[in-house]
Amino acid sequence: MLFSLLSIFLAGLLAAFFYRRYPKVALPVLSLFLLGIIAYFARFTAPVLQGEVLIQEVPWINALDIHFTFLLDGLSLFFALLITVFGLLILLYSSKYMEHSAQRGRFVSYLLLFMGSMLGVVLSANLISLFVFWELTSFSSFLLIGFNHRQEASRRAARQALLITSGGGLALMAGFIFLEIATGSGYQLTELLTRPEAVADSGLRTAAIILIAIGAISKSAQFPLHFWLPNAMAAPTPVSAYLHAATMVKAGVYLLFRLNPLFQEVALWHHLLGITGALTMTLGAWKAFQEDDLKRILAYTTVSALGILFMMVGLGGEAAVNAAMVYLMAHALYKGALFLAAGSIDHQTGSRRISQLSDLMRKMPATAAAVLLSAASMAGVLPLLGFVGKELLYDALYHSGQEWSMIYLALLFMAGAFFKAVSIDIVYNALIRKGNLQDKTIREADVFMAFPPLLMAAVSLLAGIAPALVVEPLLKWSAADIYAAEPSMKLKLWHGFNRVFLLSVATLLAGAGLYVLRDRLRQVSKPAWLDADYWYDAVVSTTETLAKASTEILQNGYLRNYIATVILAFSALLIYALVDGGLGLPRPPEGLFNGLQIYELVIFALVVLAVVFLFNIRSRLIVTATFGIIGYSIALAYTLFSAPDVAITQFLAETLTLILLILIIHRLPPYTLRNTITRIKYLPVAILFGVLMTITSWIILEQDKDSALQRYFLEKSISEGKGQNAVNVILVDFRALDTLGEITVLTVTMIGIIALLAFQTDRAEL
Amino acid sequence: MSDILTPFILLPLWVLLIAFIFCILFWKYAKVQAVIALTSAAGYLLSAVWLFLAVYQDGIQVVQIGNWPAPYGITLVADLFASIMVLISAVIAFAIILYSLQDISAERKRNGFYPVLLVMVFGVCGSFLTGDVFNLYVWFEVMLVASFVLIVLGNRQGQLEGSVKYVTLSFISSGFLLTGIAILYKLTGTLNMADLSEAIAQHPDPELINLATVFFLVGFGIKAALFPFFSWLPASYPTPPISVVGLMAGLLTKVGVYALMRFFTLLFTYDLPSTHSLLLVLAGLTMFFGVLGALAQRDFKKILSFHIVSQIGYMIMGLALFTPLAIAGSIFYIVHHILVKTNLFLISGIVKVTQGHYLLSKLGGVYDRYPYLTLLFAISAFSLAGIPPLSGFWGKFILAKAGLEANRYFIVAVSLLVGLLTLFSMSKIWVSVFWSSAPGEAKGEFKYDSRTLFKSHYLLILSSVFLTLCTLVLSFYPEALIALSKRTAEQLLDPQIYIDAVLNNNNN
Amino acid sequence: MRTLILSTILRALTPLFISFALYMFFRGHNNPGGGFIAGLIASIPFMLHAMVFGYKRTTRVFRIRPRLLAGLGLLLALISGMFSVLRGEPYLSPVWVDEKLPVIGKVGTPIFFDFGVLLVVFGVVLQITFLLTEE
Amino acid sequence: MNLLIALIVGILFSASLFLMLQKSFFKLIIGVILFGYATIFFLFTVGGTTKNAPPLISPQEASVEGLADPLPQALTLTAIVISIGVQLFVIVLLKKVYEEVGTEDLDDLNTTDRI
Repeated sequence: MLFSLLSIFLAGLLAAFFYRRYPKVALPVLSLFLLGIIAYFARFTAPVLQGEVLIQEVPWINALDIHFTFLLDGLSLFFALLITVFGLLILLYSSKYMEHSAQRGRFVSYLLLFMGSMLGVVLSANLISLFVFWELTSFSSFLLIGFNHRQEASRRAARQALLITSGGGLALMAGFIFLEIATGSGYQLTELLTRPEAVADSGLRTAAIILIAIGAISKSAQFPLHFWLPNAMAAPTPVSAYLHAATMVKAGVYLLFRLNPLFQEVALWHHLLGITGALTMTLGAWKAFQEDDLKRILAYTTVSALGILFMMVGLGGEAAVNAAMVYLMAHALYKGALFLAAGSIDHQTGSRRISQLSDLMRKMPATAAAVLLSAASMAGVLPLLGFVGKELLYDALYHSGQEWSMIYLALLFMAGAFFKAVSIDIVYNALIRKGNLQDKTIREADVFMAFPPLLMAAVSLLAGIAPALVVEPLLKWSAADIYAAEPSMKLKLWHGFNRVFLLSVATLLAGAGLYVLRDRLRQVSKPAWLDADYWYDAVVSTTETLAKASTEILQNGYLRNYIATVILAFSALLIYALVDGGLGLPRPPEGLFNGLQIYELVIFALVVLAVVFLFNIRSRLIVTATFGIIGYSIALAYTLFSAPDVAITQFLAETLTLILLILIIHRLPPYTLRNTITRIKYLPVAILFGVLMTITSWIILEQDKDSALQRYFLEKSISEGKGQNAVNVILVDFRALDTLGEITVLTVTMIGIIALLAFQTDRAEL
Repeated sequence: MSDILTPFILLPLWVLLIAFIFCILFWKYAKVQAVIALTSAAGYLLSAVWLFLAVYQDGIQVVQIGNWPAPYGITLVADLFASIMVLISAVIAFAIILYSLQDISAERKRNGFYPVLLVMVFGVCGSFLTGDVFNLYVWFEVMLVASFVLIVLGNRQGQLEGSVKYVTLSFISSGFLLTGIAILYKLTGTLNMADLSEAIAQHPDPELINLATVFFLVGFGIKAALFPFFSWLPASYPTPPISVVGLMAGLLTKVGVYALMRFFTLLFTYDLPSTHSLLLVLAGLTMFFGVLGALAQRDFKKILSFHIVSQIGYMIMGLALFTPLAIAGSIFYIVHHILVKTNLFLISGIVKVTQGHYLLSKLGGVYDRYPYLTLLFAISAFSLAGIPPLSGFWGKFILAKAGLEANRYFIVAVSLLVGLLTLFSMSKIWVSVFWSSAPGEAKGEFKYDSRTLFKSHYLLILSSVFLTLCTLVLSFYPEALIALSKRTAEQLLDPQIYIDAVLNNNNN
Repeated sequence: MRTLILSTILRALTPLFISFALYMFFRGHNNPGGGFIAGLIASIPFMLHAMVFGYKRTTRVFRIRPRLLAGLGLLLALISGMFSVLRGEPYLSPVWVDEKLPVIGKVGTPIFFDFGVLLVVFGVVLQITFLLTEE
Repeated sequence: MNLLIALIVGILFSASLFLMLQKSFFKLIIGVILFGYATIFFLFTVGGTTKNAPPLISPQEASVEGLADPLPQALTLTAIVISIGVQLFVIVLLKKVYEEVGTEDLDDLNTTDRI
């Protein structure tokens, strides 16, 4: 299985280079290749239908227990076939649809990247490899939504989708990590799913459920993160059909299905998903009803359908899962077909607004037939698969006996009515009505574009008529993997005249009613804040404002603020260390003046005087001189404290600095009078810092020192270092490496000064 | 034993210093200097590989400089962590020198660009290898003074202004370090890190050690650009040419991080709850405010500069969590970050070559015109943002796992949020520089097409490709580095190994 | 006139300062002094010269480029540590000649190392002064 | 005694910081240099304030008791030389900044931080 994935990625890479240059060869080769992949997976149907589960393990990152573990059971096989078959159809379709795009090579490449990633998601049995593929689907979706990257709307939609789905992905990752921590399963799904009790005992279950649900919600466009999906319609239509109707958005649902055995006993799981799904379903249906743009209608109905699937997982139980599985299949078929047909219509007529379309039944009969059948399936009309699905949904809700099921049922009824109204709208206005397209010459789409939707619609019909033959065998096993029990699905087209059927009929009538009232209902005014996009923009702009504000405070350009920040933060830490450590001042200063000599007081007085002088002078020369006094006083102190070498060095260094200062001082402009307030504004900071440093150094100086090193150096100086001046011996021998670094610094300084002074300033635009 | 080992540790340092000296001796001959620089970079890389292999196979390598036994002389120590850092610095130095051959103006090359670049790497390498706190200060200064020079080299107004801030804050940081060293010496009577580790562990008054800890935390914090000490970085990094920024972005702050990791695993572990909680808070604030800064910017280089700050937070987060996995995560993150961040700067330089700007609003159209450049950027940018399976994801993943295992939920939440904001910021660059059309496109302001760009600037692209390949290896085969990081983390968390290697090495 | 006097004084002072610097250097191992101090002292007469007469005249007198001196000094310091490596000891281990020389005292690699320091300081200070007086 | 030294250290730090927090680049530099002095002086004093006993060993006397600790002195020397390097550099930087930008007012030197 790994091999099949890798070959798809490789094909994607090659397509980027060769597809555009050799389309005549590339398309057939690619199609054959995908057929091969389909055949490869189809081969597994026989064992899987026996209830077998195939597992392949490929080690990857042993250090983290992350491997490519692939698992093929009913559920993954169903999705794998869905992905590959749709992928092939989409590829054929887009070979015509994107015929004139300059970047069709990239397009095909991204499409294959997506296909590989999506296959990876549904085949992975290791949570992290699943996550990797999961994020890759988001990323390839980003590239595909932004495919028409010269349009602002595409760029915005792409970025929005990426942020929402990746943000959800991060939550998902955390959830996965919790699951691993709870079970110690090394992220292996096969092991994890067998240990719901470990998850329950760990106390991490609630967090894991919420985090995983956020991931699934963002990916499957559930309220309140649903808005990226309608915006993603900026993508080329084949992409919408493939990613945003049939496969990628179902990844969230797939994940719920996959993890259902782990959580199916937990109330939170049911309520969270059920309520989210029900809300999304209702909202999506209502929004779909408002739209005129064919693609946006389809996008909102997709949101709504995904809501139904979430709701059914939330409802729980075998019947609900069976119904969800059938409905998922039905939805993929009709929605894929509708999208592709919408793309063809757009391609041929130049519009996809229903109000501007008409007469398509006559102009584009094949496409129109696909639309008709698929819309019927969406509306749940006999004898299509959509009808079978809807019946099962009603049935499951009606008989479930769960506390929320009647509310769900009522909402589903409403949503269903909207679906029907929308279907009527599409079929009547776009296909049948005689309108402004009547006199235009519009041709049927190319066979590559007309065939895929027609095929999907045909399957909808076929599967509706004989569900037990066409879809039940595989779906049964898929559903069984979700509730982790023996398969219990039995599909029939006709269940007889019972209450559920009556409900279906009632929905149809209600839908027709809604259609009639359509214009009036659409006029209901909608405040801006009801629009989720409004909130997205608000969050984005708030973040940017916040970023700007915080940066203007932190990075305000004033060096003295930076210095003050550093010093204040440092002072806070130091005060904390002093107080927390209970470090008071050392013993009362009675012995303060012990051994004090007049020289020391003189030095002290000199420093203090010089400092006082520094604080209030206007002339640079005097500042320099005062600074010199301080430097020489310190040199004096070194002499006093038995450090002749240091004293001489300090003396010479000070002199050198002074000479240099004086050399350049006369080039500077005179001081201008400064505002006293800015001058002394920071005085408290300076004093605080001084006080703290005084206390710290006093405390430290009062400590005793271990003198092992001192003795070693003094003793070995002559015998090993061959010198009587221990300081010099340390410098050139014991710690010569320091000195080597020191002279390197001096040399670099020299180069720096050469660079500063000799360089002809580079005035070119940086 | 030590006589055989000597060259292992010193070879990288020698190579760089000798190259530096010869560049000075051949001052007038920029071409000769370029040859010296490239040769020495290759030599440095080879010797770093050799050192790493030696450490990997035979354990910690130690050399007592001047044959004075520890703790009296200066000890150079190469443990796994140090040798990994030396190796990665060599990789970066090599790529940068390759890049600089075509990036740096002739005037800069004539005024000491190569020797200063080499000596900066020399300082960086020395900082990694030293086992003595005062010696560390000296290496830091070598590195810093060299970086001062690199920042001003060119004398543009921005460079001069940025360098004022950089120099001042760096000097303050060095002052704090020196004070901290003085305190440690007074309290323990030693400067050798291994010896200090033992002395601190046995010290009767940890409250006093706390004082030193504060000085080191702030001193290294400034160098590593932690919150709230990072202001110098965005002020100065965007000003010099790309080769310089790339090198600094990759290496300099990481030396601060390295020092923090060394000190807070080897020395200051006497009071984990307070010191490392403090680090954790700082880590969170650093990543958050760093990324906010990036969001506020509109200039390619400034955005990338703020991201450095933000990413430092992740590295410190691993240190602060202080579990083997977390430290391993930090190490992985450092390596990943150095590669990716340097590469992003290099790519921004190539983009600048095509259109002459760094301002996002004046850039565009790269996606259509330079597909290969786009690919290079995509790999690095989305790696930084943590899109799996690119290397940044593994770093973030390991840290998140470590954080959740340690029940530090809040910091993990912050780190994930910051990851999302990073993606936001990277996608902003992507959208405006790569996807949207360039304002000047219609006027034919592109100087090159994909082919002529490569022909005239092949070294820029090759060095970026080199780093990208490294990133890809890390992304698809992270196993090697993760396992190595884990081993390194175990070594770091058991200071006794280090202490034994240094102090018991005297006799043989 | 003034310059003549100054130049005469400087000419007389230069050897004096250099001998004093060498004195400080060689006594450095046993008494206060050493490479850094000696290097600074040695550079004083040339600094003065450059400050009084300007860059052009000084460089006419002082032929060798100071930055070369600095480079050579660094090289000397670097190499002085390598003798021990040849003998199988760690880098920078001192190697001493057994006999004592008159005036200078014991000779060993640390003395060369210190002389390297002297050269670096001398070269660096002169280079900076020359540059500053160039304009 | 120690208090006196501590006071000198503290006063030096205070003064240096005060100068650094002014608008003038020149004062900033003096402040930076003083900051270095304060640090180095503190580094020196941790070796103890022994009087009249420089670490010069006479070959005749075996005892080294009472001599000052040579190590902080050596470290101080290294630190002084290093900071001299940085000092020289910043002083020349001041000159160059004034030549290029025409001001030494730090408030006019913040274009690089503008968004």
